[in-house]
Amino acid sequence: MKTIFQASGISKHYGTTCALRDANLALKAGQIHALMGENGAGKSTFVKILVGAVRPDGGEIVLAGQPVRFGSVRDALNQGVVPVYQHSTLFNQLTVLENLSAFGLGTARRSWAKRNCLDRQQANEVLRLVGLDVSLDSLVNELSLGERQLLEIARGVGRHCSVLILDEPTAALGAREADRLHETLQVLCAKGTAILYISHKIDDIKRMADAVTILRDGRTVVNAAARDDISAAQIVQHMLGQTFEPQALCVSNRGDVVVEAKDIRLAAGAQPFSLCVHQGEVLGIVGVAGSGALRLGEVLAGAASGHGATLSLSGTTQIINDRQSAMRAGIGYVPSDRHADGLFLGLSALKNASASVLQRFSSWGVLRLREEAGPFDALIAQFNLNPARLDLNASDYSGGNQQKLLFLRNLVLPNLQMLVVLEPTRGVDIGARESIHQALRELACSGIAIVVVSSDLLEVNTLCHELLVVASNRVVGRMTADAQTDAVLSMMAGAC
Amino acid sequence: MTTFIKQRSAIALGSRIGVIAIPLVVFIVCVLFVPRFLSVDNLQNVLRVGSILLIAACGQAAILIVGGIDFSMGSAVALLSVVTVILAPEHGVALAFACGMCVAVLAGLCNGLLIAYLKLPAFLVTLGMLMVLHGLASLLSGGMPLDAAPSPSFLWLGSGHVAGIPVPIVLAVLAVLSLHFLLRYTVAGRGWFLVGTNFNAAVNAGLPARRSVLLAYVVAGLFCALAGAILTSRVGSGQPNLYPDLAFATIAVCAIGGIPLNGGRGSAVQVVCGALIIAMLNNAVVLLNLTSAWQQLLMAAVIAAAVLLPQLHTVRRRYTHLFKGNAQ
Amino acid sequence: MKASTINRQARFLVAPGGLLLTVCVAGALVGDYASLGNLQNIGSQAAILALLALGQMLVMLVRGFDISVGAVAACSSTVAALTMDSLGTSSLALAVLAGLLFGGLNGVLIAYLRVQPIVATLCSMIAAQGLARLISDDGQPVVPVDASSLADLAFQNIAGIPLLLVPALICMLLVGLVLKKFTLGRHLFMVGCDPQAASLVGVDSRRVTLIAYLACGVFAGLAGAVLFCKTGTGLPTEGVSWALQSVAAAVIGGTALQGGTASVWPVFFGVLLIQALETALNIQGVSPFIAEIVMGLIILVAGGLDRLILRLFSSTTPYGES
Amino acid sequence: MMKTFIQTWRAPLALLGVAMSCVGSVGAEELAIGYAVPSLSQSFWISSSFGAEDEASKEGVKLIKLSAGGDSNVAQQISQLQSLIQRHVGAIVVGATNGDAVRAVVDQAVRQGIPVIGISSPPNSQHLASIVTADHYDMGRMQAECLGEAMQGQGDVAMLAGPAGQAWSDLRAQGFRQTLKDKFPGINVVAESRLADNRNASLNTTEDWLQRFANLKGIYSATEDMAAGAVAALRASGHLEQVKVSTSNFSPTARELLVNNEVVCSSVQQVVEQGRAALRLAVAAANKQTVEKVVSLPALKISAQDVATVNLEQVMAPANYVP
Repeated sequence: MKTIFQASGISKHYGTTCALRDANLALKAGQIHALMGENGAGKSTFVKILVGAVRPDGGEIVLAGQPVRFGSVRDALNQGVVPVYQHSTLFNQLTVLENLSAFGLGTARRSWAKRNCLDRQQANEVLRLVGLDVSLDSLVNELSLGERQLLEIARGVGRHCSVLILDEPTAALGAREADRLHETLQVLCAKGTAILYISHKIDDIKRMADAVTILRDGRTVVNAAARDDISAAQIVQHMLGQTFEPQALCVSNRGDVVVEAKDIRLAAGAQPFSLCVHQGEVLGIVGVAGSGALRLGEVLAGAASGHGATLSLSGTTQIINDRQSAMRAGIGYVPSDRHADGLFLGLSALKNASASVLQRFSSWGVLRLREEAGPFDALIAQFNLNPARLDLNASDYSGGNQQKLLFLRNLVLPNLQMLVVLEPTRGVDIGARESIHQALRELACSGIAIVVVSSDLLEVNTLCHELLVVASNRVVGRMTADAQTDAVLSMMAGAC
Repeated sequence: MTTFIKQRSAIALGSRIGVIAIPLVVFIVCVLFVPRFLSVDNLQNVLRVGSILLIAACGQAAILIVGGIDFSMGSAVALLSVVTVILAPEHGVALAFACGMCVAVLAGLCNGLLIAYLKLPAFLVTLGMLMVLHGLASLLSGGMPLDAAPSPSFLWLGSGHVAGIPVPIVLAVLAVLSLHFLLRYTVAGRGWFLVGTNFNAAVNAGLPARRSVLLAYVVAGLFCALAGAILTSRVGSGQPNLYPDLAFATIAVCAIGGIPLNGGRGSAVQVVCGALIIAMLNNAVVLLNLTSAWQQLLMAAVIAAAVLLPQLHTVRRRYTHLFKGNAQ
Repeated sequence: MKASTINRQARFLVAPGGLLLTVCVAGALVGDYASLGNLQNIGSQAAILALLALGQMLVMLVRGFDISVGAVAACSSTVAALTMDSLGTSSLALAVLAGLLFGGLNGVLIAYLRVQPIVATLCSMIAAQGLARLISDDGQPVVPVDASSLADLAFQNIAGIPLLLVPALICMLLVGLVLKKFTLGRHLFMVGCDPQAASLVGVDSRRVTLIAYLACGVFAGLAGAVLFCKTGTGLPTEGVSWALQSVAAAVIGGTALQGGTASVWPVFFGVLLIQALETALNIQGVSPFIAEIVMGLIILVAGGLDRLILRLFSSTTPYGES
Repeated sequence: MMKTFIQTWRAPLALLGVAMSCVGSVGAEELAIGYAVPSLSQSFWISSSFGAEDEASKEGVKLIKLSAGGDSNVAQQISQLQSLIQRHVGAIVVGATNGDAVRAVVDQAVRQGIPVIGISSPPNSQHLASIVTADHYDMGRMQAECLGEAMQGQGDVAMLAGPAGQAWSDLRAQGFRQTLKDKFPGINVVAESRLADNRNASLNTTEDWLQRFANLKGIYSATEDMAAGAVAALRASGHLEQVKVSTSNFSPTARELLVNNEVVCSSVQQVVEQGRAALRLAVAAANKQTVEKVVSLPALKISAQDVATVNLEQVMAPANYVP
């Protein structure tokens, strides 16, 4: 196999920060190549450079023996480098067909729109390839999240290309879809496409990647190691620059019922059910995207309507129907999409962290600014927040540290009784993931109820005392944490 | 990382100085090139005219920070003036002004309710309100300017003095101080920043986001009422066309001061700077005796310059590759 | 699926429905309101607003706005009138060119220099007003020596369609075709839905935004030319309220303020609705003050309908999460 | 069955009935006169529309009043005229926003057999049935004369000339400038503002002028509202004695200013009388009678002494009139 896409010595500065110093990568035709690294290691910048969305300051890219300079994504696309992005880049008001053809439309030279679209037969074929069963004429905002992710992948897969770059493609996929994706990628490989696969999931990588490249601190520390030459532990070590050992699960000291939720319907007309959360327990909720698992978390946090659900604190008859009353009752909440629903990106970290407890340092509506930072000093150290200060903009922190800010916000709630965390470590690097998990365990030990909703089964398994499996907008199973992974998986998949 | 932080705070400091620097430059240019600009009387004129704009702009700023916009201010002050002048002879000046100001606050409340609780787009609500309130003012006044009996008490707000300082300037200083206090030191002001930055996040953080939006419009109504009362007293009349483009003027003030229109950022200092620039400019073009055409062209150029200058460095960075590319 | 389809259609039905209602009610109250002649009349009256609203729709499609359209139209009409005597009919092309220049100014400020649309177009509005005053005698209407033939022509009908409306109709056909069939149209929708995503699939978002503003400027210039034909005069101080009216028409016609949703014909119906209502109020002799209040309420309600429909159907959207 | 039908549809049926009867009432041919003016927010047009409306009720014709909503809304006025043509009114009275711009549509009306009467600022058309006018040029001239005398022929004058592009303001300003030039060569016009067209803007502009022009002795104002703004500025800065103000139009505001000696004079049209005359002409023309080509009502110069003696009924609508 020959190297068809090679990037060497890539560097990129933003202001005085150095995102990439010396990044190297060599893709071979017909090979799946994994790119790994912690958040902040420069992965996303590197990917943006490879697909032409960002210009590098130095280094060179060679495609099929020819040095190239991509001025824009359009240039890259025209030369056969096709991206599948991590964040949704679909167009809600356009049809599935038009979205499938988005690359063709985007780079079009022909002015007649139809000429730049796939023909319907081709389009259906591509959809079948990734296992997506929707009409070509439906609008994207009629699709579920999982379907959207598949469509996003189909768009990349369906375009003939020499290099396919997938950024966290399985984040919103269930196990079955993920398997299917892997099969599809094998097919493409067989046709000679070089595939760059970016993922956090080590077992994913171990299962399917032919070679692994690891970035740390803007440098390539492992360059194209063959899969069998490197162990999972080694991968983690290279990513972190150190080793870590997973913490043992905290012993359950389940106490009284904290929150009682009755008549929850996850969709209008769905079957209602009830749920109790106890002091000191970590309750995990799993389900594939679109199953209603996230919705259940939102309902428990008071952030979404449960179609007639009543949520009450134990011992009181107080009905909680929005976030405001939920927060007053001591229910903390970390939403799944931290940029859209959690953070105030333009404001300082301190303002982000103190948003829920303005009352705590104010009297008669007047803030005592000197007291604002007080409660956070200890927590910053405990959480290993980096940079360890709160006067920077929230947007200046890496993903993991942004997630930590959201935890800080909830931990200072004066009467925290229950913390609902959706996707606690999505897009978060391993170091941050560990400190977040540790903090959740300690919280549970101190008697606070924790609800964790995650699509990452491994995470839920290491963290939770009890598991709820949600599929098709209802709870299909309830089991203790040591349950067989396979059983859970089949339950997640079986009902949907 | 540390150098990065240092540079960041340097930029922050730079932009903070920049905010004050632009009006200073305008002031110096005016002093140098505009005849008779630098006299106590004239500067008092500048400030008096600027103070009305400034007070109304304080309201607009609060709304912009919370992520909204208000086009209806011009009509609100018009309705206020008409109501005040109609009520003054029978119910006394104080009560008349109180009622008039209530009307303006009510208009703000209406805007706020429709926007925050019925989730209507601010742009359309305030646009519709602009027409409705103007129609009401015309209906009440019969379309014509109504004259107030020129009692000293009626004119005090607009042309009186407190300790030798014109009342509008005193009130403007108070308004700016209270806006500064609101934005920096109160839960309500903090709420505006949070809601304006990210409405969803504010809801999820358990903040009363809707109420926060409503409050911003009511507070803006208050500022607008104060500006309208001064204006009414100053012209001694109630008119449907009292200050038709007040809303645009205040938006321009905020834009020149550097307050972005997509919410979450802004400060009282920026409002002051924007208002001062516009007030000085308005005064200078008259003193220079420019024709109305050149007055407008100059105004457009200054707005553009004020908006573009602060982001010059980012623009240059964004397009350096063009020049680099050519060189290679 | 159905809910969203209804949602998609319903917002575009507001304007035609409102128009039908207005014509029926006014037709019942006023003698020959619903006659062909009066409908032609309404069409001819709507000619300028239709062009402006069309441009406004395009920039709103890419998440913008243009409050300079009225001033640009006035400035263009002045340009046309000034050059009429020396250039003849080609002065109309010059009017369009003037519009193009202002559209380009807006587009560059907004797309490439990242100035917010309201501020940028406020700026060019003031500049256009100033320029119009500058080239005319400080705002005096410009009367060319011979424009009477043009003005007489302006009130004719061809094939039952008012001549004044013809440019607007042609432009609407063109824009409709571009939005439906051309790659550029897809690009406009993509940028409107999500500008960043559009860049990431290879669309040059800034160029597309610039094109939208250029088109808006061209239509404003054309509106100026129509104004000149209609009045035979260059009117430098005209059009103060047109920008707001055009926004209202576009929104009533189902254009979403948050971008990404627009359709040509509903916008045209929105224009006709505003014009029909105004004509009805005029003919009935309703007090102009009350007429103003009614128009204000209509704009309020139009914004409300937009939201109401969204709310009615959003609770039943099929995907539970997000 | 029928009963339920009627019960369900009772309300709509009733409405329909009302609507039909309305149609019926319109159908009974009543002479309608269109009356289109630039703005019903100015005392001038309000007074004139009072005259027209009062006369219309005497004559028993229906008056359709239309306001373009501002001096610069030419296209709006053209649209309104189109509507009037479409409605086949008997005759149209037009106070033009711009005489040249509305010419085409006015010719259109005449071609359709609707006589058009110009009032005060008439359309610039050859085919008008009649013109009722006061001479705006003359009003400017009168201001120049009395202001010039008040200034004793010396000093600087600034002009609040009113909105640009309107026939009335342009003519008044022209008359003023020309007369000053001819009769008072010692007086200089040092500044002219066309942006300051309301009271607040006039007030601000006058304040600035007082700073700029030390030798300012007089201010011309196109309307009484602008004069009120100028006077407020003068009063506040104590310049009332030094700077004389002249104005045009008559209204409660103007009367107050005159009585207090704050303006030296106001040149006034017999506005109400114009409205009446225009309506009489319109009715006559609608009935195919021949009418006078030009009815010119002389402008009056009112100063403080005259206020008591002027027949206000001819120049101003009563205070309680709402158009």
